[in-house]
Amino acid sequence: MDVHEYQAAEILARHGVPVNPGQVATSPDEAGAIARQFGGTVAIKAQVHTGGRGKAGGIKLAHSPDEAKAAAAQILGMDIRGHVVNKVLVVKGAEIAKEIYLGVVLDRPARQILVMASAEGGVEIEQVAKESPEKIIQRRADPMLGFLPYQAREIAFALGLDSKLVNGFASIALKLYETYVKEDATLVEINPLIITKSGEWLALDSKMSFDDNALFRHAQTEEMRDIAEENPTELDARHSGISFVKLDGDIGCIVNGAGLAMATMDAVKLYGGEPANFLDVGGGAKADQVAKAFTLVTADPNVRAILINIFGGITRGDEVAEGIKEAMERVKLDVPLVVRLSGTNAEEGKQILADAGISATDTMDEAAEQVVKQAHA
Amino acid sequence: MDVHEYQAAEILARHGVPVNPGQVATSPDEAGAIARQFGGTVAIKAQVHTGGRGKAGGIKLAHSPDEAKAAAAQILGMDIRGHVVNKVLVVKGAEIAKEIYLGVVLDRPARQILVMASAEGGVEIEQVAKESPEKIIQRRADPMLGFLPYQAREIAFALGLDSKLVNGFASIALKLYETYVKEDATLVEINPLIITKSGEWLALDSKMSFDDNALFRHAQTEEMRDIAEENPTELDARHSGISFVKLDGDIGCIVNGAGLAMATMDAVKLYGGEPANFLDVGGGAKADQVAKAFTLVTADPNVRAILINIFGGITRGDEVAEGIKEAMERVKLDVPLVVRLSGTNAEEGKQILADAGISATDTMDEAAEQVVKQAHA
Amino acid sequence: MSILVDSSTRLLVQGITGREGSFHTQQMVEYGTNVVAGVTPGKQGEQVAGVPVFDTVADAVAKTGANAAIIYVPARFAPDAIYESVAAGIPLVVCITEGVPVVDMVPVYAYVKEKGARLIGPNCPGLITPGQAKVGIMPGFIHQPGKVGLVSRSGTLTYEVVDALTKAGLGQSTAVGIGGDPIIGSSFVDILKLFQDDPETEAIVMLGEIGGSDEEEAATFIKKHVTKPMAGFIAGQTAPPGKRMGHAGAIISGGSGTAADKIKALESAGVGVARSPSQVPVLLKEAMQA
Amino acid sequence: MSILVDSSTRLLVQGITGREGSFHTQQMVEYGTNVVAGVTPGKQGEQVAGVPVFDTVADAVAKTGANAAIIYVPARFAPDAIYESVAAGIPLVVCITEGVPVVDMVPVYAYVKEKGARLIGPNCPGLITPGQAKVGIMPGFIHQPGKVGLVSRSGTLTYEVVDALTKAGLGQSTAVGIGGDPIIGSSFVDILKLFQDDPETEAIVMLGEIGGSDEEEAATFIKKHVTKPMAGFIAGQTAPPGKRMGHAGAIISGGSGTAADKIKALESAGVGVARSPSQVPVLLKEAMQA
Repeated sequence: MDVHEYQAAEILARHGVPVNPGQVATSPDEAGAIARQFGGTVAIKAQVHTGGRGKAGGIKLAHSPDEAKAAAAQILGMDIRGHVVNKVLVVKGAEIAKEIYLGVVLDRPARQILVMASAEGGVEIEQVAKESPEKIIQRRADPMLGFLPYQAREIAFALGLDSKLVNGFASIALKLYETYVKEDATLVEINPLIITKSGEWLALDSKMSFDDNALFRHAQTEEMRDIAEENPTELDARHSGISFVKLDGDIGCIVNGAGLAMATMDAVKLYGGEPANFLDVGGGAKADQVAKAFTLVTADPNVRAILINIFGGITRGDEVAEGIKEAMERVKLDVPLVVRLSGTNAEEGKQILADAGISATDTMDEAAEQVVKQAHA
Repeated sequence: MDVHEYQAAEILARHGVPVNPGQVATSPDEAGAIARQFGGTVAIKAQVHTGGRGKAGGIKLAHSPDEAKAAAAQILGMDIRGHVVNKVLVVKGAEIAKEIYLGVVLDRPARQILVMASAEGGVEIEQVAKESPEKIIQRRADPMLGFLPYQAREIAFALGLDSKLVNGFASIALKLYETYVKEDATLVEINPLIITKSGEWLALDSKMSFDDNALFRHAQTEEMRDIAEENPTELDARHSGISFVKLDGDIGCIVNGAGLAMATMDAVKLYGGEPANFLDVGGGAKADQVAKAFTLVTADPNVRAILINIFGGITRGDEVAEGIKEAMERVKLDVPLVVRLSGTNAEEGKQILADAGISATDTMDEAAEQVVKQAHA
Repeated sequence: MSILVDSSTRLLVQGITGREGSFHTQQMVEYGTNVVAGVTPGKQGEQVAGVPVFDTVADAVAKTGANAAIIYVPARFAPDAIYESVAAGIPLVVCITEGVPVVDMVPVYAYVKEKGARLIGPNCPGLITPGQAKVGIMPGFIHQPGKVGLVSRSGTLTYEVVDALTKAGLGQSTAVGIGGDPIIGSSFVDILKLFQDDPETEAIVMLGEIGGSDEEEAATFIKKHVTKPMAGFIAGQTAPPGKRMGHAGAIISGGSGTAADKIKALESAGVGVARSPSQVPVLLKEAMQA
Repeated sequence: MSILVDSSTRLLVQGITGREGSFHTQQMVEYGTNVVAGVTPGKQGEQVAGVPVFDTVADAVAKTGANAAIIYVPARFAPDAIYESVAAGIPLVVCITEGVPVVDMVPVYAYVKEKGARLIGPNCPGLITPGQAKVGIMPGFIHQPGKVGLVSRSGTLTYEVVDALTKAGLGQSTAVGIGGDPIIGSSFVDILKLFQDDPETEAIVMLGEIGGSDEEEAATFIKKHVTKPMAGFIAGQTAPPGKRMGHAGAIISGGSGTAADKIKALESAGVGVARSPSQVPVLLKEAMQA
């Protein structure tokens, strides 16, 4: 789960990281009022769950309340990479002496948490990683002891920070690590972390993502969820225990198991089609789940045919067939359906489907080939 | 550092352990008023930093406010093992179905923290340990991961608790461990931890000691310090960076280093005397420290002679001698003084002392023998 | 022979009285797995599918000599369950549970490693040595004893490929589902090592998916150490970046973890990568005849 | 020969620019110890007693090849200093600092052990191999090269006994102060093992005190494994129960940790226990002639 910049700043502040004062506005007037209250220069920043706001014109400086109002008017409602801007963050301008990148991520190959920093703050870290990886300083937290003060200092010295700034940096790095662990994040990033001209550390922009599997213990984070930022179909699917990801193609896919669902999408592509979605119905594939899956898939007007691919394991093929039959009675489909049923009691299942006038194939390849043909028929 | 039972209960409650409601009274009237407020039976418990309150009559049940007032009147002002009772804790009576002992201590040989419990609650754990050690169930917390839920359940099952009570017990044991670690305790103990007749867990009496070395990060604990419970000389010593422990003998000891200080006490005893104190002046043994040590030692009217035993290491003997000389000018001693000076520049030091009319010996044994003689002269 | 589990496996089931635990215990017993004990705190004395239930793993191990554990407890209790089994001295722990927070898995992984135990999963279907022991939730009947070792990050995709192998006359020595989470106890490399060293495994199938770099590390390992014929498949060629595909670990992030990279890595290690799961037995046979 | 430190020791001083650190660095250098580096964050480029100062231990080790560290930093920073040196691969870390919280020492102890490093202290005077290396705060001049290994929980009491040994003509191979805290990195047993195995150590002196059971464990070890002549002393025969005698670890609690018990244990292991420190050389000579 992602949160907005202003929410990330809130969480950082709660963990003792100094953040730039800011307030959220949903209208130009509000933005103007906040700018008046802060005085001086402010930045108006689009709050959307995507990167590249700067390039898209989603961040503007304003030197007066009127300018702030005008900037907010431009940004609010803007579409940035498919995300509509409903909120802007108005922050006080800061006098930047130095910009640093500081982030905490999971180092998957090492199975450890990694703290990384770069003196090239303010630019995308992926770009720095590609162009000059030696400029990224990183230390892995001990899996048991966590990230230790000496490691934070090692990063500070490797960044070439003035010795007077080392303890301040180390303290922020330790707090950022603590934020990652205590909040069950999958990413926390301050970019840029700045030193102001008066020598203070300040988190100017930050980004956070959280482990969906750990939200059960973070009610406060869950409350930060911005429904407007989520695909309504994906949200709906999650509530039914279905994994769903919207894609750009025209062939709806309903599969049991995440790996098989991906493989099914790949097979559709292999036979010349484009998948409209990733969908894992989970274990059972009972009528309720299948019916729900039909609803989710057909919510997309692009869908021109549907492929159901079920490998009956513990779930028996005959049960699955009954589920599909019943679901089709409940949800009227106006696009062709191809079913592939294999595994436990597949023959019995196919008979049930045949009796109900639904044809089923034996193999994934056959099914993928057929569904692509039918979609483009 | 020790705290009172009512303070320990406060700390436990802060960590989520269910404690018996109680309030502190410093007068019989106050105790009566609290008893009236609670209604029903209450217990009146002396708040002193020592065990054996029960046997000494420091804990009484009262069935009415008047009884409570009378009981408090009896207990307040009582002397329990040298501790005068200034406060009583008035707690609601609880209907006990079962009593458990639960404690967390340091297992020194293992260098790990140990959680221990016994179904023989309410009696002294040392006694259980001696008479039927098999009745004490213990699990060591992992030094990195801490005390884990499965370990808490293992203890619960080994205690023979009903399965319905296991999770409640485990939760309290985990919280008690957390209290130990987060509060830098050296001992936390609930005795008894009870199950009430209505099936609730309740910490009826608890005890805590804290690591003096960690008080710097526990201002809240430090504020709980009861000056009335501390030996004023020991307190005074601590403020000057001197380790001082009052003993019952008549020979004052001033030594540099804890091990040597103990050995000096032992030598006094070996030559027929009784040490009046343990005193480690620490590293320097400058005039200020020695003068302070004189003041501390002579505050005890039993002291009939003083032995200074200094092994000059990094500190030079001549410096030490100057310190002693100067201290003697500041603090007039009316008991005999024997000095033993050895190590770095001992000869120079002894000369300085001789010039000042203070005799000094070469060895600890000689010095101990002399000081005992002079004390009993 | 086989790897990790066989007829000498004495299995303990954690969470045996739960819905999943009891169902799959029944299934495993029916398959012929030697399930010797179950654990659910507070249920000691009960039985599930004829298997005695204990309050603690330590007690169950003492009384039954269990030497492998499988975990069906809910995600928030799974780390504690892993610690309990490993601390009780069980050398092989299989965690089926999906949804364990990653931050919890960091110390779990380190602990298991430090104690010299082996963890499979979490978020995995388990493993099976056909005809000997099924320690997981896979449908047993599609498997056939044989010489092909299979290792996969997925569940049903594994069944799909196993089924295809069996139908192609390629039985399996052991099939291992290592799990779809970002931190799992055993990687491709860990299992490939075992297959390479297992004299009865003659060929190896590896099924990867997008996310992380386990497949790339496997490729490096294969290049250096694997001499047995191999074939593979990578799911998620059509998956978009930045989106989690069902599995917590199946996400392309910051441009890395794509199927294309993984396919390239495997192919450069000499592993034939199938374009569709049905192709896997074909490629494997080719590799075996080469 | 000797144990732990000798003329090949390349010492790094953590907290070298502090009051204690700089004073004792000067003293150690004067004694002839090969002090190769100091560390104080932010002071890189400075020098103390001719020793170059670095910002981090890792950097200091890389540039100077330090193979031992001594710590003079304040108590609240000492655990981090220990982690830093051990993580940088230094095999011997001596922590002089007094007042480290016990709860911090629990994971420190486990970490040091897991990494295969050795910690002496905290709250100790350090150790010395006379004529070769002084890694600590003891007065060097009272020591004399020789064949007696000494291990002690105390500071000045150690000097007292070393002085008596030297005056009695008994030089020392190495004298180790293991520290007076409840949790210390090396126990009596750890050091006794080294002395027993050191061909140049011919006799051993052990100085204990009240609190804990390290002396009792040492007695058990001595009975089984120590063949060299020994003498000992236990301080605190007159200490009352429940009172901390200066050292955080010197406390008789719950009736255990008394001097009487420790003396009894050592005597039953055949170690002569002196009634006063001055008697130690006498008893040792007797043991050596027996």
